[in-house]
This record gives sequence, structure tokens and C-alpha cells, in this order.
Amino acid sequence: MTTELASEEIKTQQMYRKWGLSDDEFLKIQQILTRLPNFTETGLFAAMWSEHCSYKNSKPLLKQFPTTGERILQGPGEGAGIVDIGDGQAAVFKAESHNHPTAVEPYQGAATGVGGIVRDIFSMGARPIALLDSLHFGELADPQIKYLVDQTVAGISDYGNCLGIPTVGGETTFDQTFQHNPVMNAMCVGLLDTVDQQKGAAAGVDNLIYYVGAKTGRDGIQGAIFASAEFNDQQATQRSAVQVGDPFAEKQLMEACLELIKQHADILIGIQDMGAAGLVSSSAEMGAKANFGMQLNLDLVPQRENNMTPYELMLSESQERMLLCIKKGHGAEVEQLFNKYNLHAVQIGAVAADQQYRLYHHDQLVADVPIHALVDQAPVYHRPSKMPARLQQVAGQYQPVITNLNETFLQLLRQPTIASKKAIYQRYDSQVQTNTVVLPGSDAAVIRLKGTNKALAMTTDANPRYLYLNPYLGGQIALSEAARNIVAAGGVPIGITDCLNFGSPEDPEIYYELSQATKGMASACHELNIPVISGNVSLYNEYNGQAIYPTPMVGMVGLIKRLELITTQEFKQTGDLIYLVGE
Amino acid sequence: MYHVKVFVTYKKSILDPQGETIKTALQQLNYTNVTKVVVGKYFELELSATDTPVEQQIENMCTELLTNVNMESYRYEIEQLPAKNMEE
Amino acid sequence: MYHVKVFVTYKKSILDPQGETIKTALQQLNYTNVTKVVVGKYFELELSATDTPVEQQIENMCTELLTNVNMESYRYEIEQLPAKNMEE
Amino acid sequence: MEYVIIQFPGSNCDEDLYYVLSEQLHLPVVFIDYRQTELPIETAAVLIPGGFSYGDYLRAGAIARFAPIMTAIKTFAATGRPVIGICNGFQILTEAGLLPGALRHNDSLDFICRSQNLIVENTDTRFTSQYKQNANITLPIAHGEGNYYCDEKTLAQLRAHHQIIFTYQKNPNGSVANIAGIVNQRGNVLGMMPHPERASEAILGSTDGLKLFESLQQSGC
Ligand SMILES: Nc1ncnc2c1ncn2[C@@H]1O[C@H](COP(=O)(O)OP(=O)(O)O)[C@@H](O)[C@H]1O
Repeated sequence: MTTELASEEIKTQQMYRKWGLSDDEFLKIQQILTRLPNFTETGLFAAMWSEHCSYKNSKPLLKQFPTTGERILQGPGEGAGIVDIGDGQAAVFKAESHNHPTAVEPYQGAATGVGGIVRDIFSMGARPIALLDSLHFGELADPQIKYLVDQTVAGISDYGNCLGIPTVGGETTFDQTFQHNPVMNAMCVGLLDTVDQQKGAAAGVDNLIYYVGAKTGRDGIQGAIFASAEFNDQQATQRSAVQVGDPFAEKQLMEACLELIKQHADILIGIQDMGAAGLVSSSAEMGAKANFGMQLNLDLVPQRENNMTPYELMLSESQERMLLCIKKGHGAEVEQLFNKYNLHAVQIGAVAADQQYRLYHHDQLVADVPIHALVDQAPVYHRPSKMPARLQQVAGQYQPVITNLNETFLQLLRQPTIASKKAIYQRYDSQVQTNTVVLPGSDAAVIRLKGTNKALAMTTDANPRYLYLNPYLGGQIALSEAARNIVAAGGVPIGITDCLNFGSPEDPEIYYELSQATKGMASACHELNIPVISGNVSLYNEYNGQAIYPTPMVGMVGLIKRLELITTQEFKQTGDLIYLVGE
Repeated sequence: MYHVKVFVTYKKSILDPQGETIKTALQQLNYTNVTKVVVGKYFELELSATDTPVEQQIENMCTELLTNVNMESYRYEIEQLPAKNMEE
Repeated sequence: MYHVKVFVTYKKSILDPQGETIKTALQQLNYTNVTKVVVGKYFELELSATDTPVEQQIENMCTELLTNVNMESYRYEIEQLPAKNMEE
Repeated sequence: MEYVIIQFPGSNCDEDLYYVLSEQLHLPVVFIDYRQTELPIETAAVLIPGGFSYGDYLRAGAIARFAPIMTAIKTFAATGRPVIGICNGFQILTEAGLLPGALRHNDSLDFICRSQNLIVENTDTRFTSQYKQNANITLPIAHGEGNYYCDEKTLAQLRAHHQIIFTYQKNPNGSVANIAGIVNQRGNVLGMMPHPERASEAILGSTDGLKLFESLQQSGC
């Protein structure tokens, strides 16, 4: 077992630094609490104030994006965004990155990436109807990259296929810049009956906090801790940042949650996925959003391993778990429903009147902090920005030398980035649910909506090379490419989600890339009148100080108003005329 | 010639969904005395001697290809075969 | 308490594409002395004693659930554990 | 009479089958849960859908075959009434011994999802009467363990009794004798890897699968 440092030792040994908190941040926590945080509390703050949970580095930049519109029922801030598509229905979508886990264990990393994004969608009350991905790897000639590609694709395939959600599109590029830092982004689209719309909020004193799904183990506990000194090698190898996905459990969890939402709306107050920073982020966010406090008894958390500490229980990222807020007095109904699906449903706490977040373990109060401090009071940073040297030079126009046009043409087509991606997408079940009208291989995939004459078009696009050369223009191009793909399928763009995959924002040159890319994206959003309804930020994609090319992935959804409008990209008949349009 | 058996299982902290599912299935088939099931991979290799000691070769194969040391642990048994016993 | 290891592989007459793939991969990693690779499944079970002899229980589990006798064969090793050794 | 679709934990083509039978063919359909021990008295045919029962952990279909409803299905099949297993349903039927042989991992080791040209080898069954003998049809496949295996003796029997119903024109997965679908000797239990329910509407690119359900309907069930 871990020896937990006492408050004084945390401060004097500055061990919070290993968890990613700066001296200033630690001081700020001290001021909020008017005392020193204990070990568990320090861990809670470190997780909640991490970039992943707080967006402390990217928040000011994300503000540039338009996020509202007539159709927007839910913008950024929930599990996923929601766009009204008429007839009492809405499209729900979001994308998420799983770059680091994919680098460490490609199969499980990619699989659990899919699992996480799917939970975000059904937690909003929507049935997931499609998955897409955006994959960027090092050069395919390298056998290790081949293996990485194979395993990543296998992970996405096995997880999505098992859930019965078609994977209908994506993109795949290869470049040296991703050699040690692959990018794996997954996007999920769901269909919501708007009456079922949910929020991840826990309101109403004494209402019940339910833990449902798989047991908690020591997997995925904040990666940083493995480097920390108080673990010896032996322990380090016994613990792992890698999480193993259980798609069968997730399928059951999805069906159970959707049944709860559809048939027991009266007792369900809030529902949220336990994603990054597991139990702490889901519970604290649910309480803070509703402006209530919460108390949890950690002894009640279903546990897969013995002697887990409060710190481990709160920060575990075990998969396939959800947190529910249930109306007081209705716990038995929930337990019955989840038992039917052979899943745990355990009350672990209740909503509190004050805005305090309290954890009990073995009858002791082990954490007692203001809930808003965890969720809303993370510092926000406006980082210094500096134009990278390469952009300051006026780039000479590259003049390709072509001696044999045919040969060059064939060489281009042979480039893995340009060549057909059939070998990848035919490993995904793209047809389950029998709605996929346009299969992968065209510009955007098209999913018809049964019972209506409508369909949704969807695509993911990023072009890291353009962004490397000009982050602002590249950001605009990513958005316009996605929009062209939607329009080419017969759709009108209704919203985007994004994943911002960049290096360290603490490097002024990277921050410049990030701010310029988002600025470019935002300007294109305004120009095309497409709001951003959800997204995800993945920073620190670096290896030995070398960052990946700026890679903002745009996931776009379009509404096809009538099925007759669906268009595919192939030439249909000899003699048909070919036009080139645009500038 | 060597005949080598390699056993790969998840490390202890790692969820083993297959093992859990099979345990439940066995219990439902009335093998209620089964308290634990772990599912792993099993490899049988045949290889001829080289300059590198066979143990070291196997160690390397395990860490390079057969397992992901981030989440799996391995064990192996090496048996030296009499010459001319290449096919079982 | 018993600790049982079960090994399941395809029957000999059946092609093992996984084994072939791994053999090729190993050879590409310059383990050119590897002449054969068989891939199988590996189970570790823990069970307590019952009225039925443990061998018979394991035989039954293998034929009923753990293998498909149409295409797989199995082998097992049973080890009796000293009492009070349920957790590793 | 009603058509019964069995729902196992992890089934995921159940709704797709339901949609075809009820929306395209306007047949009465019910779902039956795997924990049930009886089929409705009015059952005309049992359909076991595709998906990943129990996550396909261990082997596809290996755990589902012990579900309580399987006993009732065996009894039903023994009376000569029709049972269809599609994809995971086929895997379950072989594991349960209702059909001979077994399904291995695809020889590529990868999951494959694509349209596949098939030959209808035998139209003298209640599942294929609406097809033309030796017709070329196109149905989607979507499986990781669809590589049919049986020994020589079983294969000779399958041939002798015309039990091979669908074959692949080009073998996608390593199946013995290009087998994509078979019936039992009595001819009332069909297992097939391709998905007819995914090819039952023009908007999805093919209606070749619809004839299978129409055949069943015509046969008077
Ligand atoms: N990783 C992937 N997953 C699913 N589909 C993919 C993937 N990569 C590419 N595709 C599909 O292949 C087709 C071509 O992709 P891409 O080369 O990115 O096209 P384009 O250059 O036209 O945007 C698209 O239909 C896309 O959905």
C-alpha cells in the first residue's frame, strides 16, 4: 500500500508538483481551504485542476468559438452537445482523444477511447447511432507503426462492433511527426428524442447518488503518479495506467441506462459518465452544476481490489461506470433495473444542502472541500505566445519537378495518406442498425433516420501539414473541408465537435499554433454559420521535447432534409459531364 | 532444438473481463466451487539453438512482441529436445 | 483448494493462422531460428474441493464450455493448494 | 402465428431483424428474452440475431448456448419447425449442436465487413424457395469468427444431403468449401454468416436478403 504523506510533508516535499500542481496552485488551494490539504484532497485538486478537466490553458481560446444558434439545445459543457433536427428529435455528438493510452497500449487505448465517447452520448439520453475516428500515425513503412495501426484499428473495431454501433467514417494520415505520438480521436453521434434530454447534474437535498456499472480497480490512476518516488519498481510494475475495456459490460450498461432514461424519467435527476478523473470529476461536476454539495461513502463503492485508498478510489479510471442522481425513495427501482442487466447499482452517497464536497472512508471524513473550488475555481492561464521561427521566414514556393506525369500521379496515389483506406474501414461493422445509406469510402457517411424522410451526414477532418505551415489558414481549411464533405453528401452543416491535439501550451510557439489554429477555426465557423457544440483538448503531445504538428480534428454533422438529396461521390455513367467548381 | 511454452496473463490490477464472464458462466453451470478464473494467452514455440542463449532470446521475444509489459506479465518453460525431434 | 491450468489449442489438422502470423513477425524481428509457433488459450482456475473428483469436474468444464471439441484440444495441470491459500 | 426473435445479452442485430419483419413484410414479431424457458405457443419460426452474445468472450456463441431459452429452442427444432441463426446466431447454433461444424477466426484474423457475392446452392428449402437455383446474390458480411470448419466426413454428409445452402463466390474468411450457410439434415435449422436483414431495402443497396424472409413466409409459417 501507498504510504500517504501528511499535509505538512506534501508541502515541504512539494510532492504536489509530481501530480502536476504548481507552487502557486498549491498556495491557492491552501487559501481556499484556509488550511493545508491532506493527501486525498491534494489528489482531488490535482485531477480537477488538470488541463484535461479544467481546460485552464485552453479556456480563453475556446471562447472564440460560436456556440449558440436556433437549433442548439445544448452547447459545450455537458457530456455532449445537442442540435435540434425537428420532429422532436435531436442529434447529439462529441469527440474525444485517446492519444496517450493508444501510444502505450494501442488495442486497449483505442478501445477504451471508443467506450468513453459512447458513454458521453448515451448519458445525454441519446441512442448512439454512429462512430467515426481520426487517426494519425508515423510512417507506415516502419513495422512498428504497422503494428500500431493494426492494433489501434482492432481496438476500435472490437469495441464498436460489440456495442452494435456502426463505425461509418474517419480519416487516416501518416507522417513522421506522429512517430512517437499517434493521434487517436473518436467521435460518436447519437439520436435523441428531445423529451429524453438529460443533464449531468445532482440537485435536491438528500437525493441519492448511485454508482452503476463495473467495479473500481487501480487502473488508470493519474498517470503522473507512476513516476513518483514513493513507489518502488516492484509496485510500479504491478500497477498500470492502462485500462482494459469490457465492451460487453458497456453494451449492458448502455441498454440499462437508456431503459432508465426512457421508462423512469420521473426518478432520474442526473446522469454522467465516470470518464477522466473517474469518480471525483463526475460527482463534483454533477453537484457543482446544480449548485449543491455532496457526500459520498467510499466504503460502498464496488471494488475489484482489496485495500484501495480514498485517493485510488476517487482517481481510478476504471471503465464502464456511470454516476446517477436518483430521487429519494426510489433506489430499489434502479437496483432492480440494473440487476436485470447483471450490473451493479449501489447507492454511495447523497446530495447535500451546503456546497461542500465530503468523502467518508472507514467512518472517517477524508476530504472536505468546497465543491466549486474543485470544479470552477481552477486558475485560468493566458500563456505567452510567440510565432515559431519557421513561420517568420517567407517560405519559398515549392516547385514540384515533374518529368513523367503518369508516374507522379501513380506515386501520389500510392502514398499511404492518399491511398484507399478500405483495409481499415472494412474492419469496422459499418452497417449494423441498418441505417447506413452511404458507407465509408465516400466524402461523408450518411445515416438515415428510420421513421422519417431525413438523414444525417457526418465526417471527421484534419490536415496537420497545412496547420504546420499556417495554423490560422489550416484551421480554416479543416473546417471548410469538413463542410464541403457534408455538402457533397447532400447535407447542410448543423454543428461541429472538435479535438485539439497539440504540444505543450507552456511552449510559447505551441501556444501560438493553438491560438492561431483556433482563431482560424472560429473565423470559419462564423463565416459558415456553424456552431461548435462540444469538443475536447489534448495538449502535451510531445516526445523528447518534440511536439506533433498542430492537429485540430473537426467532426461535423449535417442534416439532409430529404432522402432524395443524398449524393455519393462516384461517377455514375459514361457521358455524364464533369465540372470543376470553385476558385 | 528447444520447445518453449509461454504463458501470458494480465497483471493483477488489470480487469480481466473474459475471466469474469467465464467464471459467471461456470457458476451458472453449477460449478459453484470455482472461485477465480483468469484468461490468458498460451504460445508454444519451437526453435533451434543460436549463439544467443535461449533464455535471453525468449525474454526478448516476450518483451518485444508476445506481451505488452505495461499490462501483461509472462512466464515460460523451456525444454530441450533431443535432436531430430522437430515435428511433434 | 485447487489451482488448475488449462491449455487449449486448435487440433493439429486445423490451420492456426495466429501462430503463422506470429511466426512471421518473429522472423521479421530476426528470430530466424523459430521454426514453429502455436497459439492457444490459457486458463487458470481456482476451485474448492467438492464431492465430485476435481479431475472429472475439469474434464467436464473443458468439454462443456472451455473448448469446442470439434476444433480444439485441451490439456490441464491440477495442483492442490495448502488450505488458507486462496489469495495469491 | 408469430415470429420470435431471441435477445441474448449482447445481441445487436435484433432490432434490425425486427424492422425487416415488421416494417417491410408486416409480419407479427415478438422479442423473447434469453432467460425465458418457453417459446410462445403461436411461434411460427425462431430467429437468433447477430451480435456479440456475452461479448463473444471465450468463443462466439459458447456461453449463449447454455441460456435457459436454448432448451425450448431445441425442443422447437426437434418438431421440425424453422429456426434461423444469422451470424452470431449461426455461431450459437453450432455451439449448441443444432448444426454441425464450428466457426473459427477468419483466416486474416481481422473482422471483415463488406458486401459479398454468394451463390444460392439449394432452393429446395423453406428458407430459399424464392431464389433461383444457383442465383448470384449479394449480402453483407460482418464477422470476425466466420470461418466455417468441419471435418471431411461431415463435409461429405453436408454435400450428400444438400445441406450447403449458400457459398461465397470468393472466399473471404477461409471457410471450408466456401460455405456461408448450411441447414441441418432435416432442413429446418438454417445457420448463415451473411446478414440478409441488411439487404432488405433498396435504400441500403440491395434487397437480395428479403427473399429469404419471403421464402419463410411463403412456406406457410
Ligand atoms: N480511420 C478510418 N475509419 C473509418 N473510415 C475511414 C478511415 N480513414 C478513412 N476512412 C474513410 O475513407 C474515405 C476516404 O478518406 P480520406 O482519404 O480521409 O478522404 P478524403 O481525402 O476524401 O477526405 C472516407 O469515406 C473515410 O470516411
